[in-house]
Amino acid sequence: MLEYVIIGNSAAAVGAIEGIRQRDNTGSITVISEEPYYAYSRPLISYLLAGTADDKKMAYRDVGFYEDNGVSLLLGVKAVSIDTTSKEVILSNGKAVTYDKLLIATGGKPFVPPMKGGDKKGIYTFIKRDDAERLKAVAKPGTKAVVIGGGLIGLKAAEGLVKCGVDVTVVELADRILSTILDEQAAAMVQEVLEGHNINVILNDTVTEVVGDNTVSGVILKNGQSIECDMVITAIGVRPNTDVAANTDISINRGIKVDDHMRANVEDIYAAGDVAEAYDIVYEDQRVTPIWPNAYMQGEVAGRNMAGDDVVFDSGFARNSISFFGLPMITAGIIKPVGNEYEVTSIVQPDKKVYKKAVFKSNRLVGFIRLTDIDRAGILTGLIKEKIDVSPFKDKLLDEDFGFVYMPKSYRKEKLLGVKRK
Amino acid sequence: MKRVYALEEYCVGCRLCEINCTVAHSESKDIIWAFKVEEPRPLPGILVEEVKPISFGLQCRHCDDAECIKSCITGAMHRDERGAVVCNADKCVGCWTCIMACPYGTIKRNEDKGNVVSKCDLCPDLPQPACVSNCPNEALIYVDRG
Amino acid sequence: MRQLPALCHFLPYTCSQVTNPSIDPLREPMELKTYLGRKPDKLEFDENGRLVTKLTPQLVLNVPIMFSAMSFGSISLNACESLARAATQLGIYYNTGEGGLHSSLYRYGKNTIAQVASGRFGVHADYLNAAAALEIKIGQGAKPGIGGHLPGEKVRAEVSATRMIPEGSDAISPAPHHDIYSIEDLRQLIYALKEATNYAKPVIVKIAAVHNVAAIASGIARAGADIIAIDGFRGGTGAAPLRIRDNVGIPIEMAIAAVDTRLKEEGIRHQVSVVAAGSMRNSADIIKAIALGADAVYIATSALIAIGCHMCQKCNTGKCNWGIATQDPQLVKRLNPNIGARRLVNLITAWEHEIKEMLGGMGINSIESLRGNREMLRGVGLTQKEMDILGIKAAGE
Amino acid sequence: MLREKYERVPSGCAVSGIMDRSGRRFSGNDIIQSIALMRERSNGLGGGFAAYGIYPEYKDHYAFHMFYDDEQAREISERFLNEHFNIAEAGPIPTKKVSSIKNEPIIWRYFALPKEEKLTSSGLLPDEFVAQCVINLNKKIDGAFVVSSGKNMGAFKGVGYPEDIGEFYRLYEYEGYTWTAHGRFPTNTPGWWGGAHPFTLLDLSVVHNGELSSYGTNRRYLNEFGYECTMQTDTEVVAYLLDLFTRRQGMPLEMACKIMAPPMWDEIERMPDDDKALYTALRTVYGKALMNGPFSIIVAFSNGMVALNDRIKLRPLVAAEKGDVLYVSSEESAIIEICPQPDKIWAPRAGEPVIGMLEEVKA
Repeated sequence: MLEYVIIGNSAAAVGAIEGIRQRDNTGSITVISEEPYYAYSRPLISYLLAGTADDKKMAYRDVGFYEDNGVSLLLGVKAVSIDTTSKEVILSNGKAVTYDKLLIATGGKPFVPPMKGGDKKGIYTFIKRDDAERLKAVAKPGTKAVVIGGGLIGLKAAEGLVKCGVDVTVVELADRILSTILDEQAAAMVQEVLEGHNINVILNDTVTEVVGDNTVSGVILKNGQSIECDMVITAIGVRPNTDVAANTDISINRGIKVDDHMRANVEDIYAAGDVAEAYDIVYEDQRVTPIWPNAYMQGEVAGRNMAGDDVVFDSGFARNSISFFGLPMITAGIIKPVGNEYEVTSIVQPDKKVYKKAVFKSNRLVGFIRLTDIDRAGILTGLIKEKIDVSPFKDKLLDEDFGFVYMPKSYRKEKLLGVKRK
Repeated sequence: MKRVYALEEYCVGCRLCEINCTVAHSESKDIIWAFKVEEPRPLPGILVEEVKPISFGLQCRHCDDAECIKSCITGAMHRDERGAVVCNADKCVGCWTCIMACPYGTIKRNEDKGNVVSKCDLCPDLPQPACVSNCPNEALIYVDRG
Repeated sequence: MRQLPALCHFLPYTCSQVTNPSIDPLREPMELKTYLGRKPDKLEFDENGRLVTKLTPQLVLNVPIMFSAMSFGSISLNACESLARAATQLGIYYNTGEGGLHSSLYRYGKNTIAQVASGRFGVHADYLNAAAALEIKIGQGAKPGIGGHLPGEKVRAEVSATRMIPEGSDAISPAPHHDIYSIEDLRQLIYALKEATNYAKPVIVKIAAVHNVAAIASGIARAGADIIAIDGFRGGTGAAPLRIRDNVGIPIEMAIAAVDTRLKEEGIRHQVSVVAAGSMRNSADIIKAIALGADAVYIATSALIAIGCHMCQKCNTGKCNWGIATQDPQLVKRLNPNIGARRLVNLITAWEHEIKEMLGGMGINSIESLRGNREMLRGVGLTQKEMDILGIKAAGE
Repeated sequence: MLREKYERVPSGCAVSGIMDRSGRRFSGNDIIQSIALMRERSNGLGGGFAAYGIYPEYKDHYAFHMFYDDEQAREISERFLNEHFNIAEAGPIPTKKVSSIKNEPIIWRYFALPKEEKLTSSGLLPDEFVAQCVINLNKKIDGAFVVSSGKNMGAFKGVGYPEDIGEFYRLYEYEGYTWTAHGRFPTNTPGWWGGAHPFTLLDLSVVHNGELSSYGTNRRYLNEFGYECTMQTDTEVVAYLLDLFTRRQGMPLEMACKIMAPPMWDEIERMPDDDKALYTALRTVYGKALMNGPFSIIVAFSNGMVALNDRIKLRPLVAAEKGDVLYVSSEESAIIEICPQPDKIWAPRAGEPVIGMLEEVKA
């Protein structure tokens, strides 16, 4: 009977539990998590902040999930180190947990840049449930907030704060918001919406100093401008939380390096989720892709392989679905290509806030942006994932009625009728 | 598991599958009430793709390896005891990650129903899905192809 | 003449009363199985009573009804497939007409009659050998004496490939076969087809019911045909020239009676099979045709109505709403052959039941005993001459 | 003599037959007694008998039993007979006045052999020659009717109850090895003397209970082979079919029976391959000879007797054996009446012929 140990308790961990149990119903599974919660939907913390999600919605799995899957939980305990020779995980309480198979799924940790006044009260991050709870306690109507970073986390925090009645300014260093998932055109359209909801967006700038006595009372930007505020949220980015693997022989680049079976370089150790650096099929390179679906799928692959299966993770690439104030967007892969080998088509309908863009490389779809008109965007995701030659229907790809009807009949039959291609 | 498959050779694009899906998922199960009175009106779980002369109905494939379930950030999307992929509306927050994930494009946004997704549920209360029973040209079949 | 009531309306058939019990088809076997093909005068047995005679190939029908010739081109592939599948399920036959056999229909070959007509469209060795029987079409009831014309717009890729003619070209079937200018020429073609198929398939010769049909039929029997199909006045098609459709040919009842009597008088009736076609609108028409001497019947219009035809008579336009007489893919797909086949099976099964009811009523439990059994019919409102030709007595006699 | 106006007279009937397979001859008493018991099955509109082995002194001659309406018919017929035959003996058939028997025709009997030169010029075998002459006589000479024409046998029939007909013909004075009898119950005609059973052709005689719904088909089929059905009764097709198959086509008797009352197709379907091929061929080739409708028939001929039921046994038929004697009858009681303790008694299955073949004719 194998002893499985999982460090972390979010999407990758749940994926791993479900992956292990597809093959092995007897092995013991131990989950170690610093956070004292059952797995919850991390992306929902902005909903929590905004008051549109309750405990029930936050729960990622049903109450009986751990029991049903025979999982022992070690919550509120931090795994501090791993002894890869004796195959033990050392805990913050001094105890050790032995493993036959270990999954590191510690996720990411916020990157807080060094800045003057960065030690004052009223500076928050926005990654965990506790962050949201803390912020919610102070986000009263009429207060002011500065969000450093106009990425996914920063803007989600901003949206949540606005819904709490907070006056929000977002400061972004890049020339556009959401620069990892949107190009200039799309970013401008989204920014317009944010501004329409009274979020003040400042681009090409950053906070150099946080002012106030003990508590935050304002910030000073690089350009010298001062902004009064009651709280600062740092949302510059997230880095793989590789702490537990530090000082071991586990190979780390940006994240823990894994092969296509999610195996680290040390035997019986796997990594998955935001902490892992796995192969990206679009960039064709090892990358950390900190998105929820990736985390689950990597976790599941890792779990199955830990339990003796032989499956590869072949769907790693960035993709996001997110909305701000009811403006939905779905983007995937390479959205702002650099180089001659790419081909781009796009459609803009400013009045409808519709923007659609497709990026091709050698007749394969490698990325897209869909703003407002997100319906059936998954077909495009599928085309990226399956590396389909889109040349027969390239010109239809962004059409409103694009679908399988434009695809070659043989492909359609295979996909829709369950008829295997010969 | 039994799934609905469309035979494009015989689909005439009449969209009665969409209509009947809506009726089957309405409160009244009555076509007039469902379309004229009931609010909100359920979205059809099936959609018809048509570029003449090709047309076919398409709904959730209830994939064995369902991307939507794996991608769902809240755990709302799940597989029920029948094997059907269904969405728990109480947990769905309308993040549309499943729409991003579904390679068939068969999940819809239901903005009338508080931003939750709407998709084929294989009509759990009927002997076979309403779209299949009501296709006038038998262009939808409900069979087990593994 | 088109408006003449059908002769069948004047031919009540009889049924049993006291002395000869009617037979209940729900309780007793009721046999409709029919063998079509050439029969010897007698069977020979060896000294141990074992059968020595080997029968020439026969068509075996579970019900004495076949689907008459309708070509792929004139009707859609889905319509053809409906017919083919229904024939297969029912254990009967359908006829390709002069349209060749689409590659997807070869699998229904053992229930297929392959037609060879004056245009020879789609005729090749594989086609002939795929079928269960071959039919040489000389004439057609809907338009005796003239050929056929499939408009170019119906000749799309599949039709073109199947007929072996260029896409978009009109398919013109000449009025005569240009290699048949006499009965001896016909004999040559019959035997050419038999040679081509290794004498493994019966050959049907189909003619329209015209004035001297009896003599012609006798000639065809002697020319080597195994089965003679006679297509009567009122034979359907939405694409026949009006004046011809309405004015040429004689009613099938007269033709069948005349042919049956003539062949009987010549002592060769038992050698060949006779198939009646044209205006078989219901099962009673079939009962009457068989009582007048037919071995089986061909139906076409009724079959098409079963699969959805509304008789709008615009077949020639290629815009058939029901996906039958069209090649427009958007229209063709309206006819799902699963449904088409099922409806045909329903039609024939219903007619089969009706035929059994009628046979049972006559106190007959095997269709063989109805063949040429003129005693079963009487005439009402017919002239003595007509009744003489039909070989029947007046009602009350 | 009245010819029936209608073809295919619907009728109910009684039939009975007795045969001593050893060839021992016995008087007509038994058969009269047997058929008399089934009086309820007749209505006095027809009765008749066929007897085999009754003319040992003329056993090589064709025995013509004739009905004439009048003397003129007799003269014309005799002219015809004299033209074609050498007549060894001629004279009225002895009868006895019976009160219930009325309107009898002139009944004569001739023992004759075909004239050599006629036979040669016709190119026919004697049997066929005689058969043609019989058909001609019946067809062409008004008021004349050939009752029977076989060797060493004769048919005795008329309008009346069969036991009265037996007495009328004084059948107790004859001795034969096979006897068949018929009592008739026609429903819509007065009955006529010629129309009574048995029906005969050469030595073949048929008594028939039932009605052939396939008559029209059978008749047209026989037509093709030169048989003209002139008798206005369906029974004659039985005789002609048997004649066609056994005499002209040389088929075994059982086979002929299997043509007339074949197994059902689904039964054939279940048979071993050889049988399946045989019965399929029989039904395929001889479909129009299938006899449909209710019947139980007894066919007798010089060296045998066959009883046959229709395919679904719509009419009764019982058979029994005692020693060399074979009994067949519409009713069991009609057998027990004359043979109280048979060795074996059974109801033949539908379509299963009961066949008795003669071993030898004893003098």
